[in-house]
Amino acid sequence: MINFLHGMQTYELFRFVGIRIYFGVIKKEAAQVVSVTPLSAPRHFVLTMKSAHLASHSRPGHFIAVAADTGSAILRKPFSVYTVNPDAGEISILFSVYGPTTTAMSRMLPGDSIDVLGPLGGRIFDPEPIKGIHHILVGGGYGVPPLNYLAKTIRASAPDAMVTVIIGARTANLLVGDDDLLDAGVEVIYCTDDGSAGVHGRVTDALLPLLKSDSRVYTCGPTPMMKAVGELSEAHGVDCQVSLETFMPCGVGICVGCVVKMRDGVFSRTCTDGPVYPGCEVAW
Amino acid sequence: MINFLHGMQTYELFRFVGIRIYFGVIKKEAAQVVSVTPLSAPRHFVLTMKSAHLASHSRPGHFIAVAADTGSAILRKPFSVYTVNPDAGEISILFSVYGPTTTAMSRMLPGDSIDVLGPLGGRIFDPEPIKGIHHILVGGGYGVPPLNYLAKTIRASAPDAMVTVIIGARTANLLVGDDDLLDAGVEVIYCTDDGSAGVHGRVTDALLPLLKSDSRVYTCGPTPMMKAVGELSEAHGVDCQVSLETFMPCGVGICVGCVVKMRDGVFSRTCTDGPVYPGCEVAW
Amino acid sequence: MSTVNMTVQIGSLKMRNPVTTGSGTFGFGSETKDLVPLDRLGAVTVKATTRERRLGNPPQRIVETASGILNAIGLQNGGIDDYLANKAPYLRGFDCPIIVNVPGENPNDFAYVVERLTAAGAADAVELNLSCPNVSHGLDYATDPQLAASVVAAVRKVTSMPVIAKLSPNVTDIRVIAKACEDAGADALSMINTVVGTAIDPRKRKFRLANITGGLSGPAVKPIALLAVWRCYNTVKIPIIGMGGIACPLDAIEFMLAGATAVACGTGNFVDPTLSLEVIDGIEKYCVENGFADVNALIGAVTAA
Amino acid sequence: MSTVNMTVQIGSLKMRNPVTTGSGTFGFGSETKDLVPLDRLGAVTVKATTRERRLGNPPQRIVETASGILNAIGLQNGGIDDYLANKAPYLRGFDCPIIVNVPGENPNDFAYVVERLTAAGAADAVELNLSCPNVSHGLDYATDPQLAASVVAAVRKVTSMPVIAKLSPNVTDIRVIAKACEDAGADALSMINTVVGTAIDPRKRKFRLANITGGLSGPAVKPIALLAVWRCYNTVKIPIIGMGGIACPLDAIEFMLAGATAVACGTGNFVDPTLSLEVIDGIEKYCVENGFADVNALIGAVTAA
Ligand SMILES: Cc1cc2nc3c(=O)[nH]c(=O)nc-3n(C[C@H](O)[C@H](O)[C@H](O)COP(=O)(O)OP(=O)(O)OC[C@H]3O[C@@H](n4cnc5c(N)ncnc54)[C@H](O)[C@@H]3O)c2cc1C
Ligand SMILES: Cc1cc2nc3c(=O)[nH]c(=O)nc-3n(C[C@H](O)[C@H](O)[C@H](O)COP(=O)(O)OP(=O)(O)OC[C@H]3O[C@@H](n4cnc5c(N)ncnc54)[C@H](O)[C@@H]3O)c2cc1C
Ligand SMILES: Cc1cc2nc3c(=O)[nH]c(=O)nc-3n(C[C@H](O)[C@H](O)[C@H](O)COP(=O)(O)O)c2cc1C
Ligand SMILES: Cc1cc2nc3c(=O)[nH]c(=O)nc-3n(C[C@H](O)[C@H](O)[C@H](O)COP(=O)(O)O)c2cc1C
Ligand code: FES
Ligand code: FES
Repeated sequence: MINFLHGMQTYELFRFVGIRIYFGVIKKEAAQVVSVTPLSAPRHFVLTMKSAHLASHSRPGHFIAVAADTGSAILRKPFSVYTVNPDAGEISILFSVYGPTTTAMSRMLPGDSIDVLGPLGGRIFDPEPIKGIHHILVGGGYGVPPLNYLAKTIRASAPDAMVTVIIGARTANLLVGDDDLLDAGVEVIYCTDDGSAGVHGRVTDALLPLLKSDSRVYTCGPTPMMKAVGELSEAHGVDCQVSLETFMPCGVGICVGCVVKMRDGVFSRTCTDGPVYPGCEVAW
Repeated sequence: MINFLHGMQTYELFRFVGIRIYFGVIKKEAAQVVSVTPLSAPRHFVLTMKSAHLASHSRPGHFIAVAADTGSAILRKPFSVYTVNPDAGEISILFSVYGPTTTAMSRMLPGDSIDVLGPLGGRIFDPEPIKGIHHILVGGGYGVPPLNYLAKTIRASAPDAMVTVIIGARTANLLVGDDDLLDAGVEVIYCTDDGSAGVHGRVTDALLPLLKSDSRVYTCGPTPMMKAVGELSEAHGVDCQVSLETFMPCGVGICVGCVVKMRDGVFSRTCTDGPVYPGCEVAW
Repeated sequence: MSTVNMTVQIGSLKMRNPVTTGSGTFGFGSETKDLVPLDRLGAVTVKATTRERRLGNPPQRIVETASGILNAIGLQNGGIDDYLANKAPYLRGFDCPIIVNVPGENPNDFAYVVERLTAAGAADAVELNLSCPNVSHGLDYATDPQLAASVVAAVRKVTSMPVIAKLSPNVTDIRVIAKACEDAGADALSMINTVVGTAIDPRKRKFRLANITGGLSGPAVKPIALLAVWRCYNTVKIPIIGMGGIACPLDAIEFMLAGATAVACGTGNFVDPTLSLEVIDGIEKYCVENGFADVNALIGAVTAA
Repeated sequence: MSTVNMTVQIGSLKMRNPVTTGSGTFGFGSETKDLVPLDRLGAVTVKATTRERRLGNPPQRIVETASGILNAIGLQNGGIDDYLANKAPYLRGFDCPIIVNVPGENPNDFAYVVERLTAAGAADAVELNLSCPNVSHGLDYATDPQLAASVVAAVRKVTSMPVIAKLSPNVTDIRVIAKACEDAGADALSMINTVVGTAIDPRKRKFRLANITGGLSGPAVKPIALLAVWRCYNTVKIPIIGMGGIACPLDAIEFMLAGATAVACGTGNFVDPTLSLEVIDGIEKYCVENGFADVNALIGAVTAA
């Protein structure tokens, strides 16, 4: 594995079990808010902004960092790219209201400007599907938005590819909207801890029967979920790409504060050396 | 002069050349915003809130402290009581947008709640007019709101009293609205530095010809203005009450950070030992 | 409301709950009487009282900084005579222990004021302000273990009241001072006093404070204060009163977890004079929700991440 | 754009403007190449480079606090070999002086790294990180004047590059350390490094940082940093690089008025990686608007309130 510890010096494109190294040109922008739409899940919103730059450079797995809080918490907060509309020059992020940044975002109005930095991320999902592979995307929480983008990207580039998205949540009303996935012909399996929708159980319960030698798993969500999915895939000899959403103070590789430990003992910066890793590399 | 340095222990009522010692019962409230109305002067607003408590306890010279900024500037900000409507249980403050608190206030909507502490102030204007006295109120900047309240209070309690309000500003469009004063039969004299409205010159130019032995002067505004008004009055042997609007970190007498030096060498807390002082006591 | 034991003990001083006020941030208790019934507090810590009356520093005395304030009050107070005549009688009207903060320019000054307080029964504990950074030479006692110990020892001789040594964060290793104070007979420590700093007005190219330097307090210093408490908790056996940036109940709980037996609300009172009441209620609620029958179980209960 | 002289001098190092980056807050210059053309900076100060490769501390390494952050990175870096092989060539592609930050566990370590840098011509100045509070024993050199001087002297012998001693605020009197470094041959001082602190998660009752303690930086510490600069400015004759909480051009101007010849943007880069460019432009604009033909006229120009 190449060591990207101190940042790349040229843009590279490199594939490794479905992971792509692709640094978009990073720009800081005052993008214009197009809309902030509440979802059926409580306190969840989709924010769409105008940015020709982000719309043309963002790939599945990339994220952007928003500075919307003028208060005493000083850092930007990262959000995965959820949908991209290159023609309109727009991108969207899906978020739930948690602290000051997301509160401020939920209150933005069309025409407001939003301070964004992106696209961020060095190793991202590889959207080019390999023939005959069953793509299984397993997400929960704020891992769902990037997988949504990935599923649609795979579908768009290979209409015949088998794509299944497994989405887990505590309870039915926390499952975030992905009707557009169904529209795109993606199979969607819901799992809820309380059985209020879909499979009664964890995402791994839904994943297990699907794991075959032709599967490839992509996962993003809470760490315990990714660990379980990664380990299950590994036990079945299936490639698994995990997108690690750690706390990211800078998002661009300069603070070295976002690290996770790799099996080789090295601490890797999830923002630029990731966020996507082969599950088998991570020391959970 | 009584030393109030460490706070009063009982409520007192005491008069000294038109200054009244009157502590209202202080309450912390989440008052409801009734309206935020822009004035013709740029970035000036009147904010009206529901507060039966403030409406019944606020006297001219009292102020309230607003906590509206959730950012990194941690202190409340003081605002003079501008108008009071005891029947409706409402009070208003008039403010210009300067920093985070006033920015947040200017964006409040009817129904929002505003965190206020008040009424604050220990020595305030004495609104009971002495017969035959010519009350001359001299204000500028955010000294105008409390004088407005004072003028109307004098008028209300003694419809025959002679009341003149002199208002200064740099230029015409910074003169804040007081049509209600004219309606109340108060004489209003405007002064502008650039002559764009009223007297071309300073408030002292308008004050000088009015100073007689039967005058009493009340002033509130920028320190250099109050100093000039105080010294001019003193030179003519006229009582002058000055309301000192220093930076007030706590507003309730516990920080001792708002002090001004008195002629006897003592540092006096403007929030509770003032804000109103006999001009002749202040070591300008 | 609940069955949580909220009582804590600072030496022989029993507090009905772990919350007091930071000296200099709550006046002499009367200013906010409309808002804070003193008998709800664990103790009231009043403004510094010196041997002689002090006029204090000229204004500007306080300025805002990012998530904090700088102050240079200069210990304005009426002196011990004024305290005994005009402040103590009011304070004694409440069922609330009084902690008097005592600065001084030499051990005799400290001892003199404490002796007067003891004789008059006008305090229940004294807090030695070894560390006020705003008066010339005021810093010395808090920065040198021997000097700090000399003050504690001098005061120890003249009173049987609990003696609390208030420590400064402006030192290389606060543990050394803490240990020296404990060895000299202090019953408790309080920390932190303010952090030295300054602010400049770039437009006027002048210092913002008349005194040039001031003491930083408020949420900005909380990380510094928490570490001071944790380090001293692991160094001394006497109880600690923790303070520095408390703005909500969870902040106070952080201090107790770090090793504080009691906490003080300081600058937070300027933003909300009722903060201590909110903190008392919040600590109790936290104990109920987290299954602690005794607030003392929180003391030093933090573990590694 | 204007006729303001923006050039400043740190020992023999000429900077085209007074703005550099805080070590550890700007990587090795390549990470933000899309955003910051290095040749616009006065100098680039890169992440700490140690004798051996260091893995650093386990996460959580950074947490947010009020107007600041706490960090405990633990000096993760590839070591001097990696720097010379993989970082220096990239940095040398720009017309921008390189300041390499060097920590060490003993004077020999410091001297070894500086010698290698000198031999390879891979730096234009070295900044001795006497004060990184996150590594065991890392603090010692910055808290003791003799120890600090011993490091400066050891490095002084092996290089003719400007030697900058980076000071810690976690000391009783920073002036004593400043003077010792000056006397030992330092060409300049930089300050402040981070302020020691900690943070606790009250819900989990655990420290937030894996390392327990961390270094506080960001706007919260600006008052502390400004006073350190002002005090040292009045103590030593060598130039000072000021840093601590710079978030906008006026912050940088406060530092210059307090006595800094140059300034560094640190934590502010995390919020906005282009901050240094904004600060450069802002300083120049300030000079124009306030009639300063030479930025050097700002240095130490603050007066009493
Ligand atoms: C690469 C990446 C992609 C992400 N994508 C998305 C996305 O698409 N949609 C989305 O909604 N979020 C996403 N997140 C998470 C998002 O960044 C956080 O929710 C964000 O920090 C919230 O900011 P805030 O200011 O509202 O709250 P904060 O100020 O961050 O929250 C206040 C406190 O809560 C803590 N905190 C923040 N978020 C959480 C949490 N979720 N659980 C527990 N504690 C928390 C913080 O450490 C802080 O102390 C992503 C994170 C990463 C690293
Ligand atoms: C007793 C009293 C009564 C007052 N009454 C009124 C009133 O009726 N209407 C009104 O509009 N204002 C009034 N003020 C002034 C008001 O408190 C300030 O305008 C307020 O601090 C602005 O808060 P902010 O958060 O918007 O700005 P701040 O955060 O306070 O402003 C940012 C910075 O500017 C400084 N600053 C604030 N205001 C000014 C100013 N006016 N001039 C120069 N520097 C300033 C602050 O020190 C701070 O550093 C009164 C002040 C006092 C003491
Ligand atoms: C305006 C002000 C005045 C203070 N005066 C004193 C004092 O007289 N004696 C003292 O020991 N501490 C004094 N302090 C320090 C506080 O008691 C407290 O230790 C410090 O402010 C940290 O707590 P905080 O961040 O909650 O304010 C003062 C603090 C402030 C802000
Ligand atoms: C994440 C992080 C890492 C740092 N690493 C180093 C370092 O390796 N060497 C060093 O001398 N200072 C280091 N510092 C300190 C900064 O260079 C700077 O002195 C300090 O953060 C104060 O400036 P600021 O408030 O602008 O960040 C680091 C600071 C941060 C926040
Ligand atoms: S978030 Fe700063 S290095 Fe990854
Ligand atoms: S504003 Fe605090 S004492 Fe006056």
